[in-house]
This record gives sequence, structure tokens and C-alpha cells, in this order.
Amino acid sequence: MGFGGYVVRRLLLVVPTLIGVTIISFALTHLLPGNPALVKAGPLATPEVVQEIERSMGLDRPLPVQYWRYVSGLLHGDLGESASTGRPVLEDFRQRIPATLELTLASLLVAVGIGVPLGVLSAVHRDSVLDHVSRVLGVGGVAMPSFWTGLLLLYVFFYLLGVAPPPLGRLAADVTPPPRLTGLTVLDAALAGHGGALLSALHHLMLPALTLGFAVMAPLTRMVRATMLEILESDYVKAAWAAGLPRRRVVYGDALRNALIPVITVLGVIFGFLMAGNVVVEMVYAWPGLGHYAVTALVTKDPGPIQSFVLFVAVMYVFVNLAVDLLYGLADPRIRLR
Amino acid sequence: MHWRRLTANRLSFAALCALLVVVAAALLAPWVAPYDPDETDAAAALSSVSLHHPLGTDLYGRDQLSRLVHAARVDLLVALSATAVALGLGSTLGALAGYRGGWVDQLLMRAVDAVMAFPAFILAMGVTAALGNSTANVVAAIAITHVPIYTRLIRGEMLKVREMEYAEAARTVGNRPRQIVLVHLLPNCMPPLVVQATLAMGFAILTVAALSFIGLGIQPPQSEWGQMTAEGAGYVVSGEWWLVLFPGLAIMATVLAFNLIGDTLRDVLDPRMRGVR
Amino acid sequence: MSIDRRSFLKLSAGAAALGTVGFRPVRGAAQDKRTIVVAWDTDIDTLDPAQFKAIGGYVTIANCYDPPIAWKVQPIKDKPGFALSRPAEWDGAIAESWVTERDGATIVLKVRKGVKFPSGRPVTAQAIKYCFDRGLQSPGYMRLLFPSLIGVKSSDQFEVRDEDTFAMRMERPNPMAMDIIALSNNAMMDPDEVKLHATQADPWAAEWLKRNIAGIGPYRLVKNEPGVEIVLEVTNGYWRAEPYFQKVVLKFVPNEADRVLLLKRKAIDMVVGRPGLSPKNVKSLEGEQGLKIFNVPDTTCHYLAMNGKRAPFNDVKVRQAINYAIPIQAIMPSVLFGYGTQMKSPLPHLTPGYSGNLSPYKYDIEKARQLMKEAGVKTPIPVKLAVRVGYVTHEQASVWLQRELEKIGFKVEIVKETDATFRQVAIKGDHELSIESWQSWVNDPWYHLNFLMHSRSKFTNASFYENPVLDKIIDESLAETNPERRLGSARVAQKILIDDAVWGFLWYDSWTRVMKTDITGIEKRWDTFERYYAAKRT
Amino acid sequence: MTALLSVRDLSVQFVTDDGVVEALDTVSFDVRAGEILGVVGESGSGKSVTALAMLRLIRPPGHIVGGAVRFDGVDLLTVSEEQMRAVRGRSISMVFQSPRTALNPVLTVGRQIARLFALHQRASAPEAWRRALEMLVLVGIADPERRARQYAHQLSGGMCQRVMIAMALATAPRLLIADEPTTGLDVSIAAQVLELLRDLGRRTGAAIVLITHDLAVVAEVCDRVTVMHAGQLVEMADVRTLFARPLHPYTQALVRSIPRIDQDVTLEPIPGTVPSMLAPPPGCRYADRCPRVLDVCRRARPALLGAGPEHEVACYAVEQDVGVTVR
Repeated sequence: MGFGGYVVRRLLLVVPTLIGVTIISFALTHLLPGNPALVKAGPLATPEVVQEIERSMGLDRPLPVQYWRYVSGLLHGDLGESASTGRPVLEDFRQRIPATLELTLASLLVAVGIGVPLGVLSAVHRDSVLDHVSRVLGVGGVAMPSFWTGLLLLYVFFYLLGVAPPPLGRLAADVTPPPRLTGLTVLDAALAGHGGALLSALHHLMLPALTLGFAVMAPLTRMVRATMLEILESDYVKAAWAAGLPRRRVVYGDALRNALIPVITVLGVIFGFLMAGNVVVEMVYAWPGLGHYAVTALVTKDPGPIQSFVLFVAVMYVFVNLAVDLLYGLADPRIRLR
Repeated sequence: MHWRRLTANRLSFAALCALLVVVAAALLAPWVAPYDPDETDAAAALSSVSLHHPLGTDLYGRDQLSRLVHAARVDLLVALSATAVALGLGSTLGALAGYRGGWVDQLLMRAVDAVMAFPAFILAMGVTAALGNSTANVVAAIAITHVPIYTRLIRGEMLKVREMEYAEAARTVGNRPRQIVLVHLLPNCMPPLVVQATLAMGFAILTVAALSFIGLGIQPPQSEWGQMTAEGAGYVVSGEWWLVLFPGLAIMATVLAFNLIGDTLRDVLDPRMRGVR
Repeated sequence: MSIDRRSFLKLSAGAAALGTVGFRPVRGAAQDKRTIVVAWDTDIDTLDPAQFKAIGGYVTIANCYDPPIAWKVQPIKDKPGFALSRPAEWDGAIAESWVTERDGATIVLKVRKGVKFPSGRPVTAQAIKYCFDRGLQSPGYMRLLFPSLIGVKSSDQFEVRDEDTFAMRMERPNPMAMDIIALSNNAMMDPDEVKLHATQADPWAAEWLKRNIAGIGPYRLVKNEPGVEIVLEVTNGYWRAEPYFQKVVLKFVPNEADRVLLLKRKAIDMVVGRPGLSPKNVKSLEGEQGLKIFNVPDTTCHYLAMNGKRAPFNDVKVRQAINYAIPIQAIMPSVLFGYGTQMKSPLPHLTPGYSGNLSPYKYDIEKARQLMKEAGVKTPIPVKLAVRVGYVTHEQASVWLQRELEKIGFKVEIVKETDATFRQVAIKGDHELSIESWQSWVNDPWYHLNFLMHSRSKFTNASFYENPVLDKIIDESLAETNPERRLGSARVAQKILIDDAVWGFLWYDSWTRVMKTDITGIEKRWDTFERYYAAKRT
Repeated sequence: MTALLSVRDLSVQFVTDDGVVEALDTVSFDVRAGEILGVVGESGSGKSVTALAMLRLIRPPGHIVGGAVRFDGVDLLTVSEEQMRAVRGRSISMVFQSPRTALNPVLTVGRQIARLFALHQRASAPEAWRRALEMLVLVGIADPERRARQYAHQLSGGMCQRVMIAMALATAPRLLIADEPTTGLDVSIAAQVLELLRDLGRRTGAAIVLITHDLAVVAEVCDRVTVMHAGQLVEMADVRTLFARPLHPYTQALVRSIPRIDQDVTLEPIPGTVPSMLAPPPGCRYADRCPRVLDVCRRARPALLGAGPEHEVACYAVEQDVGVTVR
């Protein structure tokens, strides 16, 4: 059937899931108590005004019709309007997605950068002090509510030591933002060669990425450790060692290469943790991403942004998992060349 | 033999003790707590750690230790019931899908995929906002996000076990399907279930804490660790460190205990891993 | 690709180091003196002056649009560098001067010579009429206020006498008229600019005005990035002298703890918004080196609304019992930390006609129990106490109230609702007990009581109080121009309302701003929105 | 005739949660140049542990607790890891039981062979690739260019085993340890692999230690045989003597359990199971299952004594009736 067929089949499988996702997100916001028309009309609006707005929002029509209006609206990029910013949700998303993406990628880098080596070393030095410390650290990381770690880091590094920047968003106030190519400030600054902006962007990314990265590190470390342990016991590692390859090359070459493949699968799960953690970490660090946007919408019962946020996260999650499966296929010859 | 293995490892032994302390505190809350948790006292408001109030007092002068102990009951209750509901619902769905197969399996799996498409917390956030954040709704929100995990787990085990000869043999002897499931298949699925449930308990407590931070947590006067930490977090800057430290530690210790025990259980109960020991 | 261990460790160490390197902290020193940076937690939802909006919208309009007439501010004796509006004192703005005819029933405005809109077109009386007409007809706040408060029902009551004279004709003289005109909602817009963007379906260009400014003011909006910041810069060619601050940056900081940290580290100049900082945090910043607190009493009333339409709150004895059960002696210190004044009457203590000695209520749990017994209500009475999410002082007060109300037979469940839900449930009359707050922009007793106590004010009479006697007094007094009679009847109204225990009295909060010591020139006007025109850095 | 490799009192223990497993109990034997030495015994008798110990591949929780492995006059158990690396894969190499899992799944077969030439003989990449293709031909794999670029999962079990052998013989080792090389293969392929091993052994002069539980394989391929039981070496002899006159009761039971085509013999399964080596009793570990058990057997471990030319046995009962000479 070959790799192409595998990809097509996986893509077809995504469609029913996406439909399910739109149904759930529609249902969720429809259950929200509070009448969005009233939010739009304002507290002192007369009942007639409220009805007028309800009709214009189509809230009086039967549910399936509203669902269909909602879905067809989606396809045309109409994600509704946000009451708190007065702008179409699509515009808010376009402004905020890069911020969330940048924080997510930076946190992933932190999680992988620290989590994978920790997992490998604790597998190689099994039951050593490092093994126990990394386990407690990993499990501890997950056990601590990220808003707690976030505030703690902020309090220590910003307030006490003054090493970290103030939680005022993505760039220092006095730094001119680089021209917006990808929206990822670090990337844009690097591409535009703005040394100052790059430094400031990284500096502002430091604590949030550490907080979020640390929270998602545990599953990664545990997965790498378990896989590495299994592989170290495998025949081909013994064979390679028996064939005279130095122990280090066997462990960090053959074994590690094979251990990294299953790690790709856990990246899908980690992406889920990251999207969830985003919401809380963005609140603590005033990071202008989607997370905080969604919470404000939740608190003000504003259906447009909530529906779109929940849907956006789900769609991203579905495609990330799809990408992970495909990446896994590519990385592992056993699947690639069925 | 499992018991010894569980206590042999220093780490999981400490975790077990921590959990026992928390459970004891929750059960014996009224007798353990030195004060009535809701007793307000304007004069003693925001007083630091003292003999009188070992963990200090909050804005209303209520004793933090008493509130922490009573909150243990709420947190464990929420975690337990959410996991129980998710376990029950998830297993039945999983068993049904695994055993029936065919379109039932396909339908359930697509539904599970749809729910799994949402990161757990985002879904819990949406559900709590939609249904309102009474304790029951928070439990429902967390349960819904965990159901798919058990469904997939049981379905996987079910498919594996169903293929095995002895299930075939049991069927030929004339046992009714439900009987087969209960007697033969479920006990076999027990190990991964127990491991998953233990880890899920920890995760449930974290979810409640995060929901409280964004304002969707459990309603006052019900005191709950997550809510106490979320509120306390605001006081760090103005110097009342004890309001956030102790509830935060309580959450961390309990979730850590659940995770460590879950890990050790996985090592103990999961034969495949035992070899590696 | 097999990498040996040493390079492997280097790679991972490098990634980890990236995360924790101690950069030279990019201090705020580079910020220039003529820029003021403030922090708050609100976005601009709409800039249409006529619409209801979030604080973000109101403050931006207040700094980018000049009204015809503005509230005058006087420096405060014991608070150097701070100024406060006094009742019935105004300054000319777009209108240079004003006179009254038909002993106050008509107000004539003289347009200031040489004031031009950004487009270069001069400000004329026609422009003023267009703005008032728009207020009267486009869906929004003024469409309600003009007719109900000052009896202006049709646009021909707005007359253009000549190029620079505009007159507003009311049916009868009305002491609230000048304050109504001074509202930031009457922002003077350039009609030609607005008409450019009007459409058949949207005659008053509401959609365009949502995101754009079409008037003249000390500042202009240069950046509006929701969730990040709003930036105002000084307008060139403004009719008054240039303000000290060339640039105003309003940073969006959602988490209050962060705002406190920012102040303590002097990374920002001031925290604003409603309430910006809870009293608890303001208290903790007292005496903080490098910071100062501007605190002045305000007219915002915070009260426990008791739904008169639902048992047992229709019984006056129960309402009185509740007033005796309110632990005000605990709430004032541990919720407001002294930043507020105890409420003794439905009228704010700064409003003319206020009488603070009529209320007998104080914390007396025995008297409260006694009254409950007299009311003969079967206890325990399950009741919901609604509070809005994000109103920190309300959430805290509700816990105190819950504790005490349970001592006199209630079983209280505190329900936290979002702004939208809270308002919708209140209007439907489904709230039993709820903590409400109200701020009268016009500091006049009858403006205040009309909205809060008159039976016709469906949306704002939170206790659904219906008292024909009081209604009559309000209707008569609304247009009463004789000061003695106007204030005399205010005392009568307060007596009725206090005896009838319509509200559970809580507090009037005070307007507090915490800022760096080198900031001065902060002014507090009746609508509580900061204007940065007079602010300076010493 | 000096031994190519001599193992003296080799003991290996595994520290597990449930106690210490004494996997090898003072095993001694020699491997002579050019010969094929069979190591036979039921599964779990310590055959594989012996092989791994000889190449010092025992990892915690296993530890080599005693004995020596002398090769070229040097005790491999005491040399540094660097020196040991110069022996592994160059002088002594190993072939594993399940071919498919013993090959790295993410490297092409060709590369896995080629890198040995680069490692042990500093060959350049193209040179190493060329010699790898040569080895594939040597082990009888058709169309080597295509096969070399394929992965383990794309080859049959037999072909994988041939690749393993190609890797083992790449640097012309003097000793090849084959741990149950044919167990995973079906009969016809197994025969070819054994034939290949014997043929390459004769051609390169390499000695082969063939570990198996299949006595038929031993009879057909090996020159000499050692019999292992529960981590102890119970008998050693040239193959004809062993099959003609097995002395140790365990060996006799093993020989009797071979199905013979030429005689109708009733198969007798060996009573009991291989005893657990977890804190084993002192003395001979076959005692519980041995029909000729004596009191002394339970108290002390019988020494390995000569019982004839090319024939040694460790059994008190045999000592009494045959009068063995102390070597």
C-alpha cells in the first residue's frame, strides 16, 4: 500500500474527527448561560434592541440551522466577532496566534532540550542519584500547578533578582519591534538582523518558556527513559557492543537513534499539554496569546472567541497528531518501507 | 509480593505515606482541624504563621490549617468521583466497543477521537464555563475529559484478550457475553486501569487548581486547594507568602504522591516492565 | 548521524543554557521622560462615543475627543499636584463660553474661534448639532439620557443660530443639563469625516466609529493592539498648549499580582482601570519607596440589593434585619483597608443633599435576630447571593455577609457570575441577593435616585423598589430649580428609603491611584476617567 | 596443543530484588584453534551467560564474580575497556539467536557491516562498502548491491542470520561464538547456516563455540561438546565419545531423549525442571533430579576430573565406578 496510501488514509480519518470537533465546540458555546445578544447590546439596552440584535445574530433560528450557519461561516473565515475587542475574531486570531505559537515552540524546545537528555542519562545510569532526581524533578514539574511555578519564577527572577524582564508582553517597551514576517518576534528579529530586538525577545521568552516547558517535561522524560531502558536491553545493542563498537557510541548512537523515534509520538500528547498550559502561563506573564484571549471570552461569555479558540486548538491538535504520525512513519524505516 | 515491591523503593514509600496522611486528613477533617474553617475573625485577618494559627490566617481571619484540612476532603472527593465516573463510563464504552466491534466500535471510536481532539484542560474549561462551576459540574468536566483514556485502554485490552484462546474457550462453554466480560476479561485489564486511575487522580486535582486560577473553580465557601492557591497567589506580592505556599505544597505533595505511586504500580503490575527491573 | 556523548551533552547543555542565561537586564531607563507608561486590564471594545463600552474605550475617548464643555478641576489643599472636580463647576472646551436663556431652559454655546478638526476643517455650530443629533438617534446611552433626564426628545431642540452659536432648548430648566453636556459621550466629531463612512444600513457610521476617532483632542490614537497595548500620541495643532507627555502607553497586564510587581520595580509609572488595584494591594504599597498613593473619596456606591419582588425580601423587617446583620465593622478594615467610606444613605456622601445621620443601622446581630423573629419567617431560608467575577471587593464582602446571614437563619450560596450573565439575570428579576455598584456621572441626587429607586427604571432599580410616593417626589424634584426645595426633598426621600431598608448599606469606594513619586498633575473628574493632558513628570 | 581460549572457574551472579542468582558456578573449559566446540544444555542452564561473559558483555545487575578467560595469554576479565574493544569483533566475535532483532532496524544492512571495517581496520567509506559487499557474497547472499541498501525487516530470517555471520567474520576473527544461531530458523535454512558456519570455520581457521540446546546439531557439526546444567559444567568430551559413552547421569538422560530414526526407543523425559539458580543449594545442582544421587552430592560440588582420553566429568557416582584420573 506504500507510504502515500498511508498518508491519504490518515487524512480521510481526520474528517469525521473534525466534524465531531465542530459539533462539540458549537454545543459548548450554545450551552453558555447568558445571552450574547445582551452582551452586545449593553446593560441599558431596551428589550426591543436586544431582540433586534438576537435576530441579526440568528439566535432565534432552530439549532441545526444555526449549526449550519456556524459551519458555513467557518469555511468563509467568519469566526464571529469579539465583544471585548470589537474586532472580527479572525483578526484577533491573526494577531495573537504567532504569540502563542512562539511560546509553545520555545517551551517545546525547553522541554525537549532538557527532557530528552535527562531521560537518556537517567536510563543509562539507571537507579543512580541522577535517575531518582530526574524522576522526582519530572514528576514534580507536572505536579506543580503552572501558575504557581510561573508566579514563583516571576517573583524570584523579576522582583527579587531583577534578572528577568517585567511581565509586559513580548518585547521591552523601548525596543522597536522588527518588521513582521512570521509574527514570531525571535525569528523576525533574527531575519531582520535586529540584535537588540532578538535579545529582548529571547529575554522576554525566558521565564514563560521555562514555566511551560518545565510543566510538560515529565511525560517526555519518562517516555525517553522507558524506551531507552528497553532498547539498552535489546539484541542489536548487545550485538553492536559485541562487535567491538565503543560503549558510548552504542548508547548515544545506535540506542539513542532508535529511542528518539517513539519520542515523536509523545510530542503529540505534549502539544496538548502545551496548549492547555498556554492559557494559564499567558495569564501570569501578560503574554498576548490566544490563551488569555480565550479566558477573557469565557469570563464575559462571549461565544465567538470561545467557539473559535476551542475549535482552533482542536484542529491544531488533530493536525499535529497527524503530522506526528507521518513524521513517525518517515523516521522509522519499518513503517516507511512497509 | 506487590506490596513489598511497592514499599521497597524509598520514593514510592514516601509517596504512599504522604497520600495516607492526606486521606486521613480528609476523612477526619472535623476532628483534626483546630478551628471551624469558616469562622471569620477580622482582628486576626492576614496574620502570619503563629502558634495560634500554625499556617497563618487568610483575609477573613479564617485559620488556614483548618481550611486546608477541610479542602483535602473536597479535592479528594472531586478527584475520586471524577475518576470513578470516567472509569465506569470509559470502561463500559471501551468494553462495548471492544467486544461488539463493527459499527458500534467505529462510532464510539470516532466520538472518542473527537473528544480526545481537545486538550483535556481546554475541554474542561469549556464545559465548566458552559454548565457553570458548581462542584458537580467541575467533576463532570474532568470526568468527560478522562473518559476517552479509559475507553481506549479497555478497548485495547479487550481486543487483545478477546483474541486469546481462553476467551474462545469460555465462549464455547456457553458463558453469556456479559459474564465473560466480567469474569474473564476485566480482571485482566485491571493492572493498566489501576495505573491510569492513579495518575488521573493527580491530574484531576491539577485541573481543578487551574480552573480556579482562571475563575472557573469551585464556588466559595467550599474551600479547595486550587482555589486557595489561586487566591493566595495574588498575595505573594503584598507579602503574605503563607497563603499560597501551603495550599501549593499540598497540591504538589498529593499529585506527586499519586504520580509516583502510579509509576511504581506500573513497574510492579506491568509484567513487561518487571523484566527490565 | 551518531553523535558521541560529549557533543551530545554540549548540545543539550546549550539548549538549557539558552533558557536561563542571565542577560544584562534591559532596564526601563532607556524610556524617555516625556512618555508615561500605565498598566491596566482592559481592551478597547468600541470607540463610538454614543455606545456603552469598557473602561478602555471610555478613557481613550476622554483623551482623544474634546466635549463641548468639560468638568473644571480644582487643586486639592493637602494633596499637592492632584486636582478634583467640584459639583457644578465647568470649563469651556470646544465651546468657549455658554449662557443660559429662559432661566436655564435653554443653554447657548459659543464655539471657540480657530479650533480645527485634524482634517483642517474648522469646528462649527453645525458640527456640534450633528454630534448631539447622532447621540439622540444612534443606538446608545445618550438616546436614553437626553429624553428621560433633561426632556430633550427631538433633534430640533438642538438649534444652530449661526456659524459659531449652538443652543439646546429643553422643555423646562434642568440643573443636570450642564453635567449631561459635559459627558464624554458628547464627543465633538467632524461631521464630514463621519458622513464619509456612513452607509445606507449604518447611517451614523457606527461600524467605522467603532475603531476610529473623528474628533479633536489633546491626544490621538496611534496604536490599538488588544491584549498588548494602546498608545496615544500628542495631536499637533491642538487649540491648547501641548501636554507635557508626548506619548501615553496603556499596557495590558491581566494579572493583578503582575501589576503590583511592575509598580514595585518601577517598570511602569501608574496602575489605572477599574479598580486597577484592590484595596489590599494598595495598602501593601503604602510607604513603598519611590511610589505614592493618590486617594480621594468617590461617589461609587456598593450595596446589597434585596429583590423586593421575592419573599422574604418583600418584608421590610427582613430587609432591616439584614442591615443589622451586615458586619460593616469587619468589612471596612479587612476588605477596603480604609480606602472607602461606610455607606449611611442611598445617596453618595459627596452628592449635594446627602444626610448621613438618618441611618440607624449598625452591626447588631441580636437586633437582627429579633427582627427576623418578628417577621415570622420560617428558617433556614436558602438564598443565592450573586457576585460578579473580577470584582475582588464584592467577592470578599460576600464571604463576610454569608457568615453573618447564616447566623440569622439564611442558608447562603455565593454564586459568581460574569458581568454579562449577572446583568441579564438581574434584569429578569431572578437575583434574590446581589452585590451591585453604581456610579452617577452626574453628581445630582435626583439623577442618582431616578435611576436607582424610580419604579420605571427597570434596568437600574436593582431592588425592584416600587413606591408611588417616592416616584412622585423624584418626578417633581427632577426639574426643581430652587436649590433649598431641591435639597430639602432629597432629605425626605432618603428618610423613606432608609426606613424601608431598600438597600443593605455597604460602602462608597474611593478613587485611588498608585504611581511613581515623580508623576504629578493627576485629576479626578466625576466620570472617574483619567485625562493625561495635565499630567507631568517632575 | 595450547588452547586458543581457556576459561577457568568462571562465575557470574545477578543481583535481583528477590536475591542473588548464581548463573555460572566456576565453569572451566578450553577452546582449541580450528575446532567447533558445542555448548549444550536445557534453556536457562547458563549457556548464553557463558558466551556473554567470555566477551565481558555482562551488564549490571549481572556481575562476573570470579574466574579468568585467558586469550593469547591475556586474562580478558582484567584488561581495560579499550583493550577489550580491540578483541571484540576483531579477534572474537559473536552471532546471536534471533537474527532479525540483532540487526539495528534503522541502519541499512550494508552500513552495519561496512562500519566494522571502518572501525577495526580504518578502511575508508568506499573501501569498507566494497568489502561489505564481498562479505555478503561470501555468506551466500545473492544480488548484494540491492540487499546491502535494504533494512533488516526487508530480509528473511535466514538472510538476516547470514548478514550476522558476515558481520562476525568481517575482520577474520580467530574465535566465533554462535549463540543458538539456528533456533529461530526453519529446518532447511538452519542446515544451510550450520553448513556455512562449518565451511567458513574450516576456511578461515576460526574456532567456533556453538551454543545450542539441540543435540542433533551438536552430533552433526561439533568436534567436542561441553554439557551445562544449571550453571555448572557437568561433562566434556569429544562428540563421538560423548554420544557413545555418556558418563554423567544428566548427559545420559539427554542422549536418551534424542529421537532416533534407526532404533525404536521409548523417549524418557528428564524428571523435574532445571532448578532455580536463586540462592541454590551447595553441591551438584542435578542432585534433586539424579537417579544416582549420593549424600556427598548434596554437600559439595564434584570437581571436573578426567575419565578417559578427551573425556572429563564432574560426578561423584561416576568417580566411584570408573576411577577417574585427576588431570
